[in-house]
Amino acid sequence: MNLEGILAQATAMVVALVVAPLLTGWVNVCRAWLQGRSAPPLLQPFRALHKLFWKESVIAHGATPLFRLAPYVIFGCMLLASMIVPTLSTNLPLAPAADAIALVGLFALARVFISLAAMDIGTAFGSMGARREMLVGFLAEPAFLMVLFTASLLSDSTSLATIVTTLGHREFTILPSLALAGVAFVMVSLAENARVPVDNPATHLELTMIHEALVLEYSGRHLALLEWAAALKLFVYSCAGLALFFPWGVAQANHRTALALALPALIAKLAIGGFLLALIETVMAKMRIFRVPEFLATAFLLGVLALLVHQLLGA
Amino acid sequence: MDVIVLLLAIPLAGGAILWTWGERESAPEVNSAFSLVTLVVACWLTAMVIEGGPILGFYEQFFVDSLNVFLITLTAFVGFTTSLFSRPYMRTERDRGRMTGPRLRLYHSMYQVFTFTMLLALTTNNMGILWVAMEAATLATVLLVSVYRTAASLEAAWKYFILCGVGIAQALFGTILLYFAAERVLGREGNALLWTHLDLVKGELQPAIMSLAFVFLLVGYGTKVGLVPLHNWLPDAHAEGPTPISAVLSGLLLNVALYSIVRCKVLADGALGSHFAGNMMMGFGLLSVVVAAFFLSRQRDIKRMFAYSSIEHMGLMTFAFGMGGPIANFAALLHMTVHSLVKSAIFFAVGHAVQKAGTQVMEDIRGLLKVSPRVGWGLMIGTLAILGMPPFGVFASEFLILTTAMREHAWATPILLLALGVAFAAIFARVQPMVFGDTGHPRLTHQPALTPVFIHLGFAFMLGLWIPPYLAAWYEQAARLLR
Amino acid sequence: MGGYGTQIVNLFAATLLLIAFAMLAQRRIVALIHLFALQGLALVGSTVTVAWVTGQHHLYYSAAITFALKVVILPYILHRLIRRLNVKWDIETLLNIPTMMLVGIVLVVFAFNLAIPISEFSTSMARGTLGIALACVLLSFLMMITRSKAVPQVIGFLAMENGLFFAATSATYGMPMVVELGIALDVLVGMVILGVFLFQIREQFDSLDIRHLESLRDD
Amino acid sequence: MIGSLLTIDAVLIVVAAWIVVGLAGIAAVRYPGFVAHGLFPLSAALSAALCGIALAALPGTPETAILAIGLPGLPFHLRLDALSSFFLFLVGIASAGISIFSAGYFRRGEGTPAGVMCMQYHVFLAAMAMVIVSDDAYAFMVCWESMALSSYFLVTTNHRIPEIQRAGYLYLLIAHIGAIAILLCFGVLQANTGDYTFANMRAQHLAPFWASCAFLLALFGFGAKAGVLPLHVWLPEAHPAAPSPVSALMSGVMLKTAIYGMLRVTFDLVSTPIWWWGVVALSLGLATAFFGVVFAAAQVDMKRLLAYSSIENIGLIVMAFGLAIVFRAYGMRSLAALAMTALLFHCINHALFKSLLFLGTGSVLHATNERSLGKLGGLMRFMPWVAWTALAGVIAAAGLPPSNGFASEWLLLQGFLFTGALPNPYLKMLVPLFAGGLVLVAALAAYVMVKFFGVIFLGRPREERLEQAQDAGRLERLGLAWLTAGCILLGLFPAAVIEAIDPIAFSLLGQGLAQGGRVGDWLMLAPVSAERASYSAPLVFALIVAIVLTTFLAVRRFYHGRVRRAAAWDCGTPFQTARMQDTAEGFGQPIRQIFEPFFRMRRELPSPADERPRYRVTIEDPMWAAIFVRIAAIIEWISGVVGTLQRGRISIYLLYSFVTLVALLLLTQA
Repeated sequence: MNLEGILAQATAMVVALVVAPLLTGWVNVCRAWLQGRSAPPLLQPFRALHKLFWKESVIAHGATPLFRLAPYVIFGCMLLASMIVPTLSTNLPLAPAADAIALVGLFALARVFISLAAMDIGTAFGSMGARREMLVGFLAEPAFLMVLFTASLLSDSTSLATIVTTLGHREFTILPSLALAGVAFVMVSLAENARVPVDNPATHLELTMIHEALVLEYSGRHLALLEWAAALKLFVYSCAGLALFFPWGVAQANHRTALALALPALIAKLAIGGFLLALIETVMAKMRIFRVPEFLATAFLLGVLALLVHQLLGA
Repeated sequence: MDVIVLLLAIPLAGGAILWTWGERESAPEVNSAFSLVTLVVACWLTAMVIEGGPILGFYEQFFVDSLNVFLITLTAFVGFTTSLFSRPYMRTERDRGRMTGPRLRLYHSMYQVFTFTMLLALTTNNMGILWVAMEAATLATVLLVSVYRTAASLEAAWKYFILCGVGIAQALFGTILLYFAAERVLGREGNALLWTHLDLVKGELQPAIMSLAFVFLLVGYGTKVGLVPLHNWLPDAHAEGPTPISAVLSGLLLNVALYSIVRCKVLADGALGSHFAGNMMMGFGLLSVVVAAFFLSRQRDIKRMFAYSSIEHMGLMTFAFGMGGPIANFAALLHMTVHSLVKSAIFFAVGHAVQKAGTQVMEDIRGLLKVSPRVGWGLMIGTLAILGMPPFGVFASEFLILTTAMREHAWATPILLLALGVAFAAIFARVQPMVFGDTGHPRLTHQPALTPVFIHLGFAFMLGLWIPPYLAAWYEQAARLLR
Repeated sequence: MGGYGTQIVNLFAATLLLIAFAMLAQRRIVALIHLFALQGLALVGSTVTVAWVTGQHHLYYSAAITFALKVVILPYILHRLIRRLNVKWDIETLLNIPTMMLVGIVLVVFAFNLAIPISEFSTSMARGTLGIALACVLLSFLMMITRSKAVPQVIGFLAMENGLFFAATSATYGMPMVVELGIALDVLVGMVILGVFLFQIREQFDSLDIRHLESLRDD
Repeated sequence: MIGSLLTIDAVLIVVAAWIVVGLAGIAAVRYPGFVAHGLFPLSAALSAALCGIALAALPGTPETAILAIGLPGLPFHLRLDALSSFFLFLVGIASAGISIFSAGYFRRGEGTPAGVMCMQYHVFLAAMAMVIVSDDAYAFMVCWESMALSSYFLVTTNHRIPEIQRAGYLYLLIAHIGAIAILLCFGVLQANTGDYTFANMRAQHLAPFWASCAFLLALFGFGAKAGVLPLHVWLPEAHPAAPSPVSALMSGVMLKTAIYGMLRVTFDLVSTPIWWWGVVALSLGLATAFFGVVFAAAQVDMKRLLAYSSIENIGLIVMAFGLAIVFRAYGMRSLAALAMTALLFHCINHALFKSLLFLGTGSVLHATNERSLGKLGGLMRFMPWVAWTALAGVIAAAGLPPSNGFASEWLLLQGFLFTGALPNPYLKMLVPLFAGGLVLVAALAAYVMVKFFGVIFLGRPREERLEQAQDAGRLERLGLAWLTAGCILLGLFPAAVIEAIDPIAFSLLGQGLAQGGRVGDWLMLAPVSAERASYSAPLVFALIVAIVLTTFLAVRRFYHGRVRRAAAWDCGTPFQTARMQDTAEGFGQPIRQIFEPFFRMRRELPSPADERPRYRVTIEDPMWAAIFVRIAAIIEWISGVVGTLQRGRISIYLLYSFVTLVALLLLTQA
């Protein structure tokens, strides 16, 4: 692990921490534009985080240590995830620590912790949120893994770095399996990041909410950490998607120049991605919670289909 | 004084003496004493045979080789332990007024006479006397089956008498045919029915006659073994008679009847030179195992159920003997031993359980472990042993039988295993709730004798894990006698 | 002389078979007992003849035993029984008489076919008789099956013994003496026990109809 | 080695010592205190010793021994090779924790007295160890059935209760039927040589047909014990019935002996597996795993839930088994080794975390006398020890990094992914599908585990009396801690574990995983190559911890650590009760709804009108009605037919013997 490696890793981390809230903010901005509202400033998420960190955190009676531990663990998982996904460079020293499967594992860990924390207080909302979160999770995870499998079969490896390298180095061809996988991925990431049509981050309507129900009991710094973690999650997903489907521009080696070139590329791609996300959220309607399994099952099937298509056509 | 004659004289004398004072308070002890002496003499005889080889006694009328000597010991042993068991059992029966003085007298004397007939059948060298002894055994036990004088017991005894009588008559015809075949070779002297002589010349016996003779003998003695479809007397007699009698019927009589068939099979095989006899026995055996297994699941009466299980195991042995060959014969002999030990042990436990509950209906017997754990464990372990659960001897013999069957008649193995599975399900489903659970049964007036139960089970356990070398050698010797 | 002997024995054999058929057809118990005694007599006759012709002396003893047992004692016991139990009539058989006759004929044919190859080997003077003996046994068996009352069943049982005994004497000039004695003893004891039984059954069900004895069943 | 002590002798000594301890228990039946605090810790020490022995024997060459018991001509043959030493290690490490836990658990004997139970318990342990080392059919069968028998008696400890009787009966019956199939399997394997030693079976080369028969029989027989569909029905009955340590032992260890049997027969005794066996095993495994996890999600009894989760894990293991067969059949030995490694790894992981969870339920049961999830809740406040150790078990069972459960599932998925080289196109299609199913199952397992932990330990107590729940005693804590430590260590150093179990794959498949390049150093686990796939549990763990700590400190450094306790937000409703939380039924409801066709559900929905509304839903196992009830009906029918033989009519009986006679006579003429 040389100095450049450390540098690359550090930049990746910092970029993640900084860009993630920006991405969330950017999506909100775009959505406001598309809905013809006046947009909040791009840095609004930072302000929110700052405010929350200053607030004292109110914890319900009888909350166990688990409740207070959870936000940190979740934040940790998301940050780690953002450190192993090749955002700027594929040559990250920490990347070998976890491959695609482990990445999904990390998300699952975070999910389990937040669900447990939500059940800890023992309110109706908490357990409802936990149930729905796990419901979404147990369908979304396999779908996501199927997508990753398709990619890893293409590159005969599950390590994200290798996947990105191989995908990035081949000349541009339309791969039907990747196309299918792409659709599945979009559906999954909508669900995983509590976006319309699965969840609506901007509502507290108890019948529909999932993520908000989970964090209902949190306040102050804990809530801040959770929000930040959510932003990181969106960021990681987006980066993973970009790495899988648009792997161009990611630096293969840790030259400062390459990194310097990679950053604007990433920003650009994220901006486009964020806009598309906002577009989807605007044109689609929130679906009933009972429909979510069907939605995700479709994603799962698409993933499997992608896998089969790959086996069949070898492409 | 000939040991064999002594062996026969003791139970006979016992029968006579107990006939005169069998209702006394001390009669059970006297009964056990006679059985004990018989056992001692039997062991002495066994020792002689082990050292000196086969013994011919009393003008060649008696013949003891390694095949029957172990049956003799087994008979004497089970006879003794059963007499031990019957002491508290009969006392309790008397307290409950089911046994009166005369009945006790009949019981004790007939018990000894029955032992005598068994030993006679085993020791005799004369096929005719063998028949006489078997018939006598029926006569000795038939009155005991009906000793309670209930309608059911009368019916059972009547069926026992008529069916076994008719059966045994067939056996007599078989014996006559045997004699008819033999006298042409051995001449008209009395020794034309002596097994030793027949065994020497069996090659020259007339096949056509011998095949007929064997059929009659098989049907005749098979009735006593309880082979399906000649078995119908067996469950009734077991269920309705006093439990010690059920124990000796299952533990001894069936064995001896099978023993006679095996003796005849040796001759038939020698004469026919084909596997005719063996196939016939295998057919009967298989049929018995399967049918009995399916009967088991219809039983409500506990003794009746275990009677059917006896039929099943007898069928298994018959099948094994039918297969022939050293391993199968070995296994069959082993199974014979273990089955009489375990089954009589079960009947001991059942006897006390029934006395506790005051009924033989299984639905009404519950929670034995609670009132008297030893009876409960005895019944439970005995049942598991008889169902072929390791590490009990029954599993060892069944393992040998099944594996031999796989080798020689693979088609039969799944059938046997299916039947064993069904039997397991049926029996265990009924025994478990009897042993477990809660109950309000009273205690017994007399301390139940469970030592015999655990002695028997202990032996069965040992035979499952370790067969003493001399015992094994002995079995192998016997198995070789049967080819 | 041997020739005559053979003919006489065959004659007796024929008589036995005839009587067996008669018993099969007979309805009245008393007559049944008489027939049984008669059969015993024929048996004694044939035994004596065989003994006389072949000079097998022990056959005289067994003839004597047979006479005592099957012509005198057993019929006497049976008579006393039915008088004490006053059962005179045995109307119904489970199978009607003509059918039984037909079945009986079939059985006889069957028995003869079985016996023919065997009797070739017979060194004795009466070769054909083994078949007849077998036929008698089977007929008595049929009788036991078809009778629905205790006493006739017992008689059928005894008749079967007769057939066996006849087979023993005629085919093989009798079993060894020990065996014969044993058999005789068994038969005697068996009769006594039967008597006891009949009384027990009687006092239990106040009838000797064995259709009362059908309570122990598994269906 | 004359004179010096072989490793296998050491194993035998441990077994003998177990038996002695059991007998001592019988002798000391009057002193339950001594039995609990004297004998059980002793046996725990023995288990630990067994671990050491097995670990030492793992890389060694096979050792054989012959005991002078058994049948004449077939004494007990024993053999200790890599495979058996691994499973001995499994037995040892799990039973050590369970025994020490039991020392605290069997404090007041309910049902069977503690001494008798001690006997049964140690016979059970000894039988399992003997099964693993036995090397001939007779010894194997004897030990196998003794195992079933002793565990049966342990299950029926509280035999006063009819359900427990029923459970025990079902268990023993299915075990017996399985044993029959195993016996048949050995009968096929010895190929008419009449020699029932495993050595002879290895020497035989069966025709494909017979080999397949043997495999299917083994799959049936051992599957019955392992709880493979559709023979799993005994499992959810027996596990709740048994005392918790026994459930732990059965679920954690005994099921693995069945897996051991499958491996022994398929990879050792039958020399050459056929590819479609693998497909059979894969499909069965997937069906089992899926069925198990879906039903686990719907359970409301905590031990039943764990039992179904055991079924799920067995399903995963059987899938790995099938994968190994497929690769082995196509001669892709290194991949077969990968699958095999994953299999064994998951075996030991499941042994640890499932025992841990069952012991946890045991403590909960003792503290609350309550098994129904609907009446528990909030116990983390009152039983922190149990709760936190259980949390470790839950994370492992849910297969989350950095736990051991994740490590083995990760390996398994690697096995599923690199199937490109398979020559058979259908398999190429099929195997990724199985991978998809596997992932789905794993995700559902997480759902189940959240339900399990959340409903029992989190939230508010659903009953008043739960407030008085006592935490586990000292010995119990020790047992829990032992198993937790096992889970964590195995999870943190998977590479070391794989190094350790590599000799097995090598001995069974002729090639291990570590052949050629190492499977990675202690830090990094890279089974095939670092480019292909790599996973570093220690790193992940360290990084998460580091981030958590730095964030924690940073937040306090830059902002503050103030906390105010207040009532939970009541959404504006006047009051909040514990009843408002999700019940177990409620938590499982989405699964029930999605997978409705799998269940046989009976619902009682209250009508809006009735003033005392009650809602009840009961889940039934469809296999039960579909298969077992039918079989029972068939047997009933046959016995009814047979029963007509015994009409009680003497004339008919005479007719039988008459007809028999005539028929046989005719036969002689033919």
